Amino acid sequence: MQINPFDFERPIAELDQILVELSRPEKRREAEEQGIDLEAEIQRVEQEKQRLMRHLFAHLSPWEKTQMARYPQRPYSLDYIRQVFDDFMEMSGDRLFGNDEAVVGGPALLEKKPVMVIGQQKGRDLKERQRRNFGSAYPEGFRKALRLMKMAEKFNRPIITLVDTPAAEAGLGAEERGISEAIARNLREMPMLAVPIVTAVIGEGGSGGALGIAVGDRVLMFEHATYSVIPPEGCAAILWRDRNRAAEAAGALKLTAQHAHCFGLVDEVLIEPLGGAHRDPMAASATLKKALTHHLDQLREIPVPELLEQRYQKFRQMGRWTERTETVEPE
Amino acid sequence: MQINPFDFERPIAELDQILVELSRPEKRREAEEQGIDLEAEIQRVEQEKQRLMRHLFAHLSPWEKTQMARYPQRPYSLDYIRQVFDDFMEMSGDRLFGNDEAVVGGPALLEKKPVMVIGQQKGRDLKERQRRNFGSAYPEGFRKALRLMKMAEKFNRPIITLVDTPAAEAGLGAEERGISEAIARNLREMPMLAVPIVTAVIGEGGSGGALGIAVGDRVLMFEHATYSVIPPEGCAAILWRDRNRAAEAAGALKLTAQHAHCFGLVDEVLIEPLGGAHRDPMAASATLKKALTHHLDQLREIPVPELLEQRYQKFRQMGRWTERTETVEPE
Amino acid sequence: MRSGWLKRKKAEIQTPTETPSDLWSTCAKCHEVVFERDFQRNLKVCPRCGHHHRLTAEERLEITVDENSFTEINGNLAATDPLEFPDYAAKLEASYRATGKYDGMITGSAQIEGIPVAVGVADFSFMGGSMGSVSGEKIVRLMEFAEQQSLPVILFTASGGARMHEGLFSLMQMAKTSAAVARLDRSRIPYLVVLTDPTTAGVLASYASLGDVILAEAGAVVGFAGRRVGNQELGARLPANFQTSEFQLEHGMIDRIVQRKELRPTLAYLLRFFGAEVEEMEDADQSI
Amino acid sequence: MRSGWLKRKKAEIQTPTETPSDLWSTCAKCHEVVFERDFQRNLKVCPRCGHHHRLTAEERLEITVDENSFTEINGNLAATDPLEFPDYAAKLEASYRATGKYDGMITGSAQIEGIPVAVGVADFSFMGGSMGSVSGEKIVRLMEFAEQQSLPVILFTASGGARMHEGLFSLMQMAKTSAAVARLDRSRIPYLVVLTDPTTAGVLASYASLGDVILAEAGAVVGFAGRRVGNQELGARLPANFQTSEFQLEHGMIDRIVQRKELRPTLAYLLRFFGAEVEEMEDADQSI
Ligand SMILES: [Zn+2]
Ligand SMILES: [Zn+2]
Repeated sequence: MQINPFDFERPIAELDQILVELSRPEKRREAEEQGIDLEAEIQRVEQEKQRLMRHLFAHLSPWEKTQMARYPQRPYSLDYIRQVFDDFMEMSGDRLFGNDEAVVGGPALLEKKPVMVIGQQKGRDLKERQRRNFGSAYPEGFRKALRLMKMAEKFNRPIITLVDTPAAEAGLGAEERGISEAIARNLREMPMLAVPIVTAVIGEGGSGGALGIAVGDRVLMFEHATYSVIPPEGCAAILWRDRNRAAEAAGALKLTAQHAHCFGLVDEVLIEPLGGAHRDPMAASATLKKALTHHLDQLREIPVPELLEQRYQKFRQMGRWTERTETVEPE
Repeated sequence: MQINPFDFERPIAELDQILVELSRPEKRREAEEQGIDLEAEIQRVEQEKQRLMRHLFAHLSPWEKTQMARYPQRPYSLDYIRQVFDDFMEMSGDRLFGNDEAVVGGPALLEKKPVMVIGQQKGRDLKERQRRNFGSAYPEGFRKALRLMKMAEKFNRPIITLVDTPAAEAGLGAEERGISEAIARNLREMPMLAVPIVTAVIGEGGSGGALGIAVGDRVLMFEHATYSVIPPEGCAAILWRDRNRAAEAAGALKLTAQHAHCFGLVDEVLIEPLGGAHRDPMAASATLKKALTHHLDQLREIPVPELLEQRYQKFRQMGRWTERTETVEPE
Repeated sequence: MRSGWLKRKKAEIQTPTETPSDLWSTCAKCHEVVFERDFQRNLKVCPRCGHHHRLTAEERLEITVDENSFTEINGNLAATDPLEFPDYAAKLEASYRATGKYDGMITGSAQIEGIPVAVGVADFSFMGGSMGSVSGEKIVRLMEFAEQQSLPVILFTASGGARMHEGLFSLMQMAKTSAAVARLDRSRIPYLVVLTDPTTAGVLASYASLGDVILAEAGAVVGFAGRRVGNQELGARLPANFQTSEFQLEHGMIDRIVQRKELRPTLAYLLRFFGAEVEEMEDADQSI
Repeated sequence: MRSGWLKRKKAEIQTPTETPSDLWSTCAKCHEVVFERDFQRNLKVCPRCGHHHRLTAEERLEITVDENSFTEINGNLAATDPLEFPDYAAKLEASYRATGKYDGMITGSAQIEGIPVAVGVADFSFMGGSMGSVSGEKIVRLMEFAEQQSLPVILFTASGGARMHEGLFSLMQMAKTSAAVARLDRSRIPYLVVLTDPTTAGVLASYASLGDVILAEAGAVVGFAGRRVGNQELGARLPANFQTSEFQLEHGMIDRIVQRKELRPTLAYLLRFFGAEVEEMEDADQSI
């Protein structure tokens, strides 16, 4: 896969370029003539590259993470579904209005055990992107997801949701068909579903659109994924009336997996292959598979009433507040 | 209210005309001059009219009943709701797509007891008829009805449904939004609602559109209402490729309240004021109120599991079949 | 029905009498002329245009359930004429003679890839698959049987709607069958529906729309009111695929459109997935 | 909040200081100049165009609940600055001083026409009614209190959305409050929502859309994304009433649009109707 480097990746790209140079036959001839140990040189540059990458990707800024999370060659839900699960059979429709292709879902096997998997799906090329509305679900997408979750509950199959959306669709059609109602209903129903739910934020966790399928017993998040109440551009526009200050806003919003984990809002950060999931989708899938299996195995052991109580309390305790003793009087 | 007579009412209209004649001042003068006992004459004609009406309306053909059921001045759901219930508060919307005005519903009091009342509503003038789609509900109408029924169940309030529809809407929009699904879902949900349900067919019981809100513990039917699997015109068109033979089809379909009662498909026939509900809506309302109260009082006494078992068995036993012992071989 | 049609049918397919009309079939849609043997091998799907031709209940069972696994129940239920509806009794008799069965809805127990199921198949050739008291009763009995035995239910639908010759009795079959689905639902018995050509009106507006999963054969007519009704009302505004499987998929009403040859493995997979007993599943082959 | 504002507020209304700006109000919509006294008597609804002006939480409680029946709970919860978000701490301090309260969501117990309720009122004047951790926590505590006490819950919503200054914490309030609604729902506690101007974004996409009955004040802005966002995207195609109570009614999302003066009797009627204890109800007067 051809990877187009981000700005912050330029030093890596430069080393890659040097490595290409060093591998050229003329270079080899030249080195032999001059008695230079080319292999050692290559090895040195490789090591330097590894060191640089480890450093770079361990210290990405929130805005760089945002770019990683949105990276167009990043694995999407269906890529993970193909790698992680067997025998996925896609189910369509909300039984009310339509079939929203920004959400995919259906029965599948995870390590031979039946599960219901549901994911938000962006498109790879322009045509697919339009068909899937860039991963922004309409009300029918959330309602399809809920239908499948209820189906899973009915037959006692655990639910896995994969989050990857810039935001819920917010245009006229979505408003007409009740995008708010659809998200709200999922938020009310998911806490009561009597089967384990594991959610993984694999790319963009875009506010209510993400949360609408993310009320899980466990919420996992890939290392370079983001999860935010508002896109940094929108935040910058509101705060400073300047969408170009998005990088600053991303920092202020602390939208990274590491922050979410520190805040106790996300249970586990899934380490990506060095340089990001898109550089080695198979490895990223293996990580996801291991984590999903691990958490599901744990959750299956919990009796349902306790599971629901834990799920409630998990979200119940989210938030930070204090108690003030003094009275405040208006000026 | 000005009543436009049907063909079969012409003899009554003629007697009405005579009565008008007899009441004219000139007639009175004339009678006094000629020593005729006008009062006795009027009384005689009145009695004749009553006798004729009793005879006529007791022997209406199925097609005449169809005309009565569709009569544009017949009381509609909201007329009965106003007369039978107190403090009706209309609720709107299916929380999914729209608010279908072919269905009205909301909390109300019946003899001071809280109930949920839901009715199919035709329009009185052209504008209202269009707004209410002539009483033909879209999917959103059935979904609104179900939402209100679930609300009633949640708060343990009995449900009363009033049926009056030519049919469910069947155009492109209805098909797109799942008219079949909407009716089917109601048919699956109503048998499980853990509160008493009383249904009254007040006018036209138009096939699936009627049944979609009519799975009641008691199904009542006004004397001149109809309830049919297909409109007689449609039946005639299919059977004889001639919509004009609708009267014949109405007879074949046995779509009257009396037949439905004989077949055990309807629990009680509500006697209408002489000449039809539209001649005395107050009296018809009083009849309905008494019947609804009576049946609800009975149903409230039944424990819920038994109520649901009885409701299931009621519909379970509908149908007529036989067992054949001989084997049939294809020719 | 009650006399070994499965074998008889198979024999017919394997050794057609060698007359021209037996040797060749013509596609009802594209009019391609196909070798009858190829047509049968392709499960009556046109090899050229993919049109799925209607199957009889026997043919459907043959290509769906494990060999010799089907046992019919309630096959001797037959209609009465409660309305004394014009010509109904005669039509029934003619249908009996033409089809060799007493009703278009054939129900029973069977196995699919070894999984026991309760199965019902509607035969459109029996009075247009119309739902009267017998169809309704047989469906309800099948569902009650399935609930007692904890068997998943599969229904293949095909219907022009309610059987008007039975008037309000036939309308009530919508309520009756849907109430039975409600009980299956409560008992968490898997209920799979396969919509086949054509599934319309009262059947679509009751049990056919209530499957946990709803599959549809490609190109099947699936709609509430007859397409002619729609056409008359709305004219040119109607989309080309109005009231087909594809239209219903687009509008969120069905889960998947399935090619006929994929139907058996698809059903088997879903049965395994939903099966209450199943805890571990083997990966199926890639045919799904 | 904690110091008798109800009485103070009333005193203000009854004896306005007689300066021109106190004597007159100008309608924010039609710009009609109205006697302040008439404006107050008309519950801040413009007598000319019917525009429902925003109310503070105190004003809302005053016109809704029985006199002196309101007892606030959790009024001392205040925000922290978990993200150390630019200027958030300063904004909070300014809001405390401007409004005399620690959060825009005021919750407590009260009575309406003698019926005990748990009630929450959002005050848009406190940081645009944005939902942060404190609003979420207060709503959940109110609902848990209501569940324990078997009190119906009434929420008056008004919000620009989530409070971005609290980042993901504020997003999670949507899940947290909706989970609390789920528990009310399970316990069959009536939950009534009144959407007031404006109710948008994260609040509309959580507890505001989950009432057993959803009422809305006439003309209120009610929508998911800000209207400006919509406008930019779609231009002239938007209907005139886009993202108003009226638009939402038309699209099936709310039960009734209520004039402000009808709100109290409407709520009282619904409370009586849903009230678990009620077996017989007296007819209300015809004002409903
Ligand atoms: Zn063909
Ligand atoms: Zn004004």
